[in-house]
Amino acid sequence: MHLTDIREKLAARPDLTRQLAQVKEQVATCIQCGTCSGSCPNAGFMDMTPRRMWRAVLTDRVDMVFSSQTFMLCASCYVCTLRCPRGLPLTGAMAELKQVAFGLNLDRFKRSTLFYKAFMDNIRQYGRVRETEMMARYFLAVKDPRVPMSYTGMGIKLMAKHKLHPHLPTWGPGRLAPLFDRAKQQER
Amino acid sequence: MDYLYYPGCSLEGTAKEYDISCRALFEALEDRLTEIPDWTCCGATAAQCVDPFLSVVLPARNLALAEKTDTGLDVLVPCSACYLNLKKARQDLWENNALRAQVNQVLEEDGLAVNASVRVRHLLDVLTRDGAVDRVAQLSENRMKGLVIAPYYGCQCLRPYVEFDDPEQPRSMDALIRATGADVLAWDMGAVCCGASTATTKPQVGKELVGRILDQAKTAHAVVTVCPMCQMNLERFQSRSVPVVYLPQFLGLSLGMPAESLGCGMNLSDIRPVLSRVAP
Amino acid sequence: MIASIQTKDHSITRTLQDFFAGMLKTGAADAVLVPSRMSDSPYVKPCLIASHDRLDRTVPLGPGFFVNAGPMMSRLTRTRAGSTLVAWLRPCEIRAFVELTKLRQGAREEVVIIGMDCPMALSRTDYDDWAGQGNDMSDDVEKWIQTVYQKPVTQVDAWPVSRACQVCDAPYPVNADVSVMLLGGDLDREIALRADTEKGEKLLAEMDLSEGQEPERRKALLADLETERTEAFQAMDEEMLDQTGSIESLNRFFSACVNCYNCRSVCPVCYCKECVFNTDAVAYAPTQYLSWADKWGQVSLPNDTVFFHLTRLAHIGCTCVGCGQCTLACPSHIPVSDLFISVTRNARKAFDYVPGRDDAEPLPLSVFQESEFTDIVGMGNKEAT
Amino acid sequence: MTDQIGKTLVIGGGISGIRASLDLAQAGYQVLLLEQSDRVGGLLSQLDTQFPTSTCGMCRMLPMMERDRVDQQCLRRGLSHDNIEICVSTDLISLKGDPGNFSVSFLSQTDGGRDDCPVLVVDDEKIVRDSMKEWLSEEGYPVQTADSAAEALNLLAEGSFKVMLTDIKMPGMDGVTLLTRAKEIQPDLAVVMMTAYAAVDTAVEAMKQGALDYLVKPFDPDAVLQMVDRIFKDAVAENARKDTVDAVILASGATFFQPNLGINPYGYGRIPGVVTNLEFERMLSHAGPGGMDLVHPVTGRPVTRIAWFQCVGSRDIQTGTPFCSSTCCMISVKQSLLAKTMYPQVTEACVFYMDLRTWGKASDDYARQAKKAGVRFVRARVHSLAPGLKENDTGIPVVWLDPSGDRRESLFDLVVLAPGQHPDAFLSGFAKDQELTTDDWGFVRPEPFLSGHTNRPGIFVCGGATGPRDIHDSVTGASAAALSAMQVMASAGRQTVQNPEKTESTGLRSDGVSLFPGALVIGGGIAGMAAALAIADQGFDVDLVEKTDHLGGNLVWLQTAIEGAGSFLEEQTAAVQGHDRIRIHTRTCVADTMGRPGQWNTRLTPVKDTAENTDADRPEQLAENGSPPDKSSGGKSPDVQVRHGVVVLAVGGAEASPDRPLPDNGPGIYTQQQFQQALDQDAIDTGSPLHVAMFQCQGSREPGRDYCSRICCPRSLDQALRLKAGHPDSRVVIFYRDMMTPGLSESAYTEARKAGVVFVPYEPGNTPELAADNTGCRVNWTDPILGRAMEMAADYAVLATGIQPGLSRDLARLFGADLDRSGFFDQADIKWRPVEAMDPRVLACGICLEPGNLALTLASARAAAAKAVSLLSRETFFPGKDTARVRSAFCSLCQICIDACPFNARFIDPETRTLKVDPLACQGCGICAAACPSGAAVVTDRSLAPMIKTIHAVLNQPL
Repeated sequence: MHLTDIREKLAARPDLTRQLAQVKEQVATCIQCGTCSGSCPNAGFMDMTPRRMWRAVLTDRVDMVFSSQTFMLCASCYVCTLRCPRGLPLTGAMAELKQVAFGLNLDRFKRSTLFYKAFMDNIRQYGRVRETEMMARYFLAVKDPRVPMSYTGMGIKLMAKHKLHPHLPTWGPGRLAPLFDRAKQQER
Repeated sequence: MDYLYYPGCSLEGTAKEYDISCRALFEALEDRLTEIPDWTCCGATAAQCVDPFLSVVLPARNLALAEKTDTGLDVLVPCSACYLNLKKARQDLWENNALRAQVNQVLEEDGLAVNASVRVRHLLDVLTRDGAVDRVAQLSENRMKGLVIAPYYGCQCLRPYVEFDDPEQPRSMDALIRATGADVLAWDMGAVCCGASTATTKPQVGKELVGRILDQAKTAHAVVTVCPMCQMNLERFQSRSVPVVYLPQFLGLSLGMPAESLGCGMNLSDIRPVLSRVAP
Repeated sequence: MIASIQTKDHSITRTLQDFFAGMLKTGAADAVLVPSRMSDSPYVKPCLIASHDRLDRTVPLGPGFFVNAGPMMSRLTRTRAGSTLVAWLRPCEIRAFVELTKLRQGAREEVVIIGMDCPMALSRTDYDDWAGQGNDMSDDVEKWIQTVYQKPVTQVDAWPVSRACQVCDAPYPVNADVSVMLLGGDLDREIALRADTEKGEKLLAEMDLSEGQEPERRKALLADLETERTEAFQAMDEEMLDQTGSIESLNRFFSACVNCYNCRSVCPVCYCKECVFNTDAVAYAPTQYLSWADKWGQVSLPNDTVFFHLTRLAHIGCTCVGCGQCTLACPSHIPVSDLFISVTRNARKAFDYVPGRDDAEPLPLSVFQESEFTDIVGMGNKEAT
Repeated sequence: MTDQIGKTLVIGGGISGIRASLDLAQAGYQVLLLEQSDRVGGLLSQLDTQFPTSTCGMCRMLPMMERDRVDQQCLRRGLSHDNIEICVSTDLISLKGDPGNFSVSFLSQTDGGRDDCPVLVVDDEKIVRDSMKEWLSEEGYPVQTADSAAEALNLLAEGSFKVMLTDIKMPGMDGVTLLTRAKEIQPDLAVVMMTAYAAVDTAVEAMKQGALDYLVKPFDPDAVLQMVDRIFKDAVAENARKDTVDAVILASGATFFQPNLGINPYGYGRIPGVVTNLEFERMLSHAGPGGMDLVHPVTGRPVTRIAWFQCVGSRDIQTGTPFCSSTCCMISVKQSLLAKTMYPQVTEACVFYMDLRTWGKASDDYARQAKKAGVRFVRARVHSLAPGLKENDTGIPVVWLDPSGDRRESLFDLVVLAPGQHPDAFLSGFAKDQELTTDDWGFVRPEPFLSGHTNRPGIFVCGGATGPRDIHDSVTGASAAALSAMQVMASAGRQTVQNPEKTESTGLRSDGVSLFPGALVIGGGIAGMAAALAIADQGFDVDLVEKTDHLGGNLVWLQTAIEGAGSFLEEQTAAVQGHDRIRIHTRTCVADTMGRPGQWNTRLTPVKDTAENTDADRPEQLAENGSPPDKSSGGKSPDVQVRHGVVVLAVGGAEASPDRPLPDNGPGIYTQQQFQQALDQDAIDTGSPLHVAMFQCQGSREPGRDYCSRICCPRSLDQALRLKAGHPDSRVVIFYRDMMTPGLSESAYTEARKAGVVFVPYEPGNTPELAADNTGCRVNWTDPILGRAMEMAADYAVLATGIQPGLSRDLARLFGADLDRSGFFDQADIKWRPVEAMDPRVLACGICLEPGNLALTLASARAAAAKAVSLLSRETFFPGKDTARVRSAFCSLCQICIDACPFNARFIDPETRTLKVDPLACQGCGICAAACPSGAAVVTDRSLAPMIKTIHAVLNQPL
């Protein structure tokens, strides 16, 4: 059921299908040596190793790819990219998988999607990131009281060090809104 | 030497002390930092995830602003994430004419244009290669003698662009630390990932990774960092109390600068052990 | 096939003499090689006898053993003679002949070898003594035979058998065509013969003998012999190590040697056509002797005494058949064979080689196996060969 | 001019250079051998042992003929031959000219060499100064460094320098100002500017002010060396020695990757227990630093746990090495086996590999021996020696992932890195100067179908300069290159050096043996044709015997598959058929032979007339080659007697039959050859999207046929790429055990992956299941990485069954040779004498010798021809002082020595009834002398005297 779900969603998005094909092309010469997975500081937290992720991509197992959280755990440390004997842009490929996953709007990535959306809205609004406001909007969007609670301790610490922006200056429709819009247009 | 300065969003918020100490240190070293006027966010991790094109446009805007100053100066970036975003955008725009044209169409209406000629450099690159080592050595009078310092580089100032240091076994901070009279901890965790932004969303990851790193630093008096994200993670996830300071804070202290002038009250970790060693 | 000869007149010697005569009469053999006395002298030597009426001086079994017949067989068989020879040999003589055939110094095709359980031997002085005890040697011989085959003995009356025999680990025929099984037999009644080869069977068939069987006690006796002799060998081995374990003691051991080279002459397997000690290699210039005397303080003459024995040891290290002739022949009473048997029996273990055991077993030095002595040839990896 | 002795320049004194030089010298030509380092032997002098003998056999390269002209000594200690002038520590300065007339100039390093070319490096960055100093010092340049322009000026004032390399951007005085000031002090100083890419403009500007050139940071060490070498050569050119040669053989070899360059993830140089395989080779050697013990280089403690890491600087884009280095797998297999068997203390010997490249006919079995000895083979690439887990008292922690993704960890005392082979600085400079065609990585690319020919006529190449090579391929290639040089010299009308024995005392000596002047080549495939042509071209008669009715062998069906092979086959066939020294006997085989080796009188007879004989490709037919013919048929054709001095076995082989029965008219199950033929005949519609499953190692590398055929993996890749090129949506899955794409063929592997071919590894015992019915094929397997059951429907299933040699034991034994355990020709030494039997007059080439592709087949054919030509160009051979002699007076003709001689070198001369020694067969081993009961067999130079002296000294020690 899940498989059909993802395949259907992909079929409806030729741009994402194309992007996934690009990822496959990027990692085509992978020889499954496992250097990436051995090097990855987060491999231990992943539900599948990066090597298995590439294998799934190469064998068109999209169901496996997008039922995994692996690419979400990539910290962009670039060690795999540095060491891959095939010189594959693995960190970039992980980021692309992330993009496809967000694009597919899958439930499992909802929280992260909301987080990044809040972040981008923040930039659109202020040009720079106002961390407090961003987190507030994120918490509102998540609609899960447990999430803000887990960040409370940190917030208090930062507050104590005067590192949070307590005031929310207003910028009308948004400081970078025109730029964002033009970019959106260009993209099409 | 003079530089254009791109602080980035973190340095306005959670990493305020990094910004403060950076500016103070360069002043003390008699180098001038000129903040890029009207700079905006580089897109951080978010842009790359949700909108690849925007992840070029956002840094490109800042590069265009830097070029617009017409000073020919290098752009100095203290935040490793911002550094990578700006650097990556510069490389991509340099190599890809079509992309550059596309981006410039977006920027045009703001009266901006990017030609990717400006050089983007990380703070550490500038400090190690532009002669700061000698000046610190002259001015510090070995003030930090007796301290053992663990240099922590993180990832994105070293990788994927190999510019000024060995990406696996970095050594560039050694000379700076020794110039203060301090000893460098012989460890090999300096380039090991702390979890970066993943630690924000998956705290258990940060906890374990940072634990591994700080375990190896237990014989050091302090860890020195060059990235707001690393600093945040190292301070936030520590179970033992290891002082973590920004490199410019540490260098500033070694020059005898007052702790307040370096934002030393804002660190989340208890850095009194470092401060007490240098108190006059 | 096992056959039996009825003992006649309580004389085993006589019985065997008739046995040989029968072969010559029937034409089963053109000649027989049997130890025989010269006129009335007590000394025996292998004699080639072609006439059935010239067998009365033969002594097929007895303590006299002054020539190993192995090399004699070599002389008789080096090229084809076109006739059938029957040879009556001690186990160590057979062994010597087998070794020589491997060196192509003889051939077995025209010979039928009859080997016997060994009657052992006496040293020359003891033999003189023994032979001089009565007027008619034949009684003493019969007594000797009756004594040595009934239980393991190391001496008969007052006379100890030679040391080589005391430690011999194969006193029974190996590689014979016919084996005469004397140990444990009721020799007063019969002698058992076993054909070990086709040739042997043919010979026994032609002699038209009755069926026999191996003496019941023979196997047990052989086992007893083996135990005793292994112990005796070990004792001798230790003695030798003690007496010759250093260059200094080795020099002392051979100090009585006068370089007569008798040991070399009687040795059945000392095979060189031209001994290196008879060549220019050891014909030194007078100045050489002086310079040695100068260097070492003294040179005993004739020189190269120990060197000679060591060379012989090296040459026959694998093939020494342990017959003890060298000791018997030594005018200086040096127990040469004690040392040779002890050293060579140990050396052979390295090649898992037993002289005389098998015609087809090649001489160790004529085959090179990379797996041998890996510590010496430096080929550490046996797997890879 | 025509009475001049032919002379060839050989560049490089490694094993390829030695082999080529010796072949030329034996054929009577002169050789000028130049070697940059201070000794010959090259990389091999650092390898203590070689597989599969696990000993060193380098001296087996020493010639079998006219042996007294060569010092019979260990080649690690040096080489000496009357016809070879060896110049070690010598640099090639220049080379110009054409075949038959090259002028060469060269300079001894001791004679105004690099130590007379001091270099000054000026940079404010210590790391730059240090690394430049290291690189240049290693090449023999005296180097001084300065961290500022001011210090540089001081040094310039104190002493003189030939070259100054200076940074541009430095605190204080900049590099351009330094340039001006330095030129004031020393006007002839060659100055090279060093700059970051951003400041290239400044560097260009500096050149206007007198700088010679510039280098862009970050530096490639090779670029730096080339630059300095160029300056050095220009400066010393006038002191150089000059000579004229007819041909040139480039055998400069390759260099090993330095693991501490680049990101150095294994901490080489940092972690004391991490060593290279060359360093380990020393440790393993009993003559090494640990003596008889295997101990840790720093702690001195016994080593019990050792790990080998493969592909360090090979198959790694990050180190600029997309290719495989061919040899490192077997070096590690050998070292692990030796460590495990020589030192019982070694409890853990573990080789980490990606593909265990046991290609070739002896390797796989050798690896099996290692497995049996307890060596552990782990298919994993260790990503790095984990940070945070430092070498401590308990050992070096090694972490890897097993295929399922589970983390594994073990402690080792030693980690042995297997660094790859890279082209060296000399090669890139030489190739550039001589305008040689190179591949993308800087190796010289030989011309197709002309093994060892470069694009420059008269300049030939062999060994590591053509890409990573093992000993076997290097030695074969070197002999082939020597043949090419001989051909150049012959066509320039050059003479050979006279045989000294012949001129001095032929009449006086009776112990010589001579050869009948002609060659018999058995097998009319491409190997046989190439060998026959090469021998005939040098002026010797050749009888070429072919069992079928046509020439060409396997190339007949392969010609379409290999680009250009069709016209090549046509040319060769025409050349053979039109050659007036070649007699072709088709539909003929060898009946029997008489005479001693070298004086063979061989009877050829027509093969029995059956329909099958026209079909060359069936193994059972080829296997019959040489077996006694059916005398009852074909009585009309008379037998032919051929007298010949050498014989070349080139009977080829064929694709092995699959060990599973192919279904009759089975839907789409093909052998690799059948599939190839179907592709070539367009019987398969590659333009439509096909599903194809290819199965490697079908019956290969398994008991029964336990060798790798070396050609099947590249062929599968070729077929897969062809399918993908035909239609990109074609789905091609290759099931493999280890992809055997050594050397530069690795790029085809990468290409196939790039094209989307899916590769699935399997282990024996876990073979994917192939089922077929009339609807098609179905494959089921478990993907080891995904851990999932997978299946595919395939239009075609292709079985790569490998090569089966077609040489019969009877035929080999007819000439005193034999088959090896796999049924190929048994070489005198698989590495060092790869194309000959123990008797050098019995040669073999092509795939009856060993499995290989067309290039290897041609190389072995030309190598065999080189040997044949060397032998045939000499009339009589005499025993040398290193061969055995017979003192007939002592000889009792017991023939023990004949039995004992492993080389069939001793025989009884029927005329004189005396024992004689065949000097070409005798190896001087002395076994005869040990076995002879009479002291009649002696080896001249092994006299009794030293032994007697020793015994005297022991026995007569003063009491």
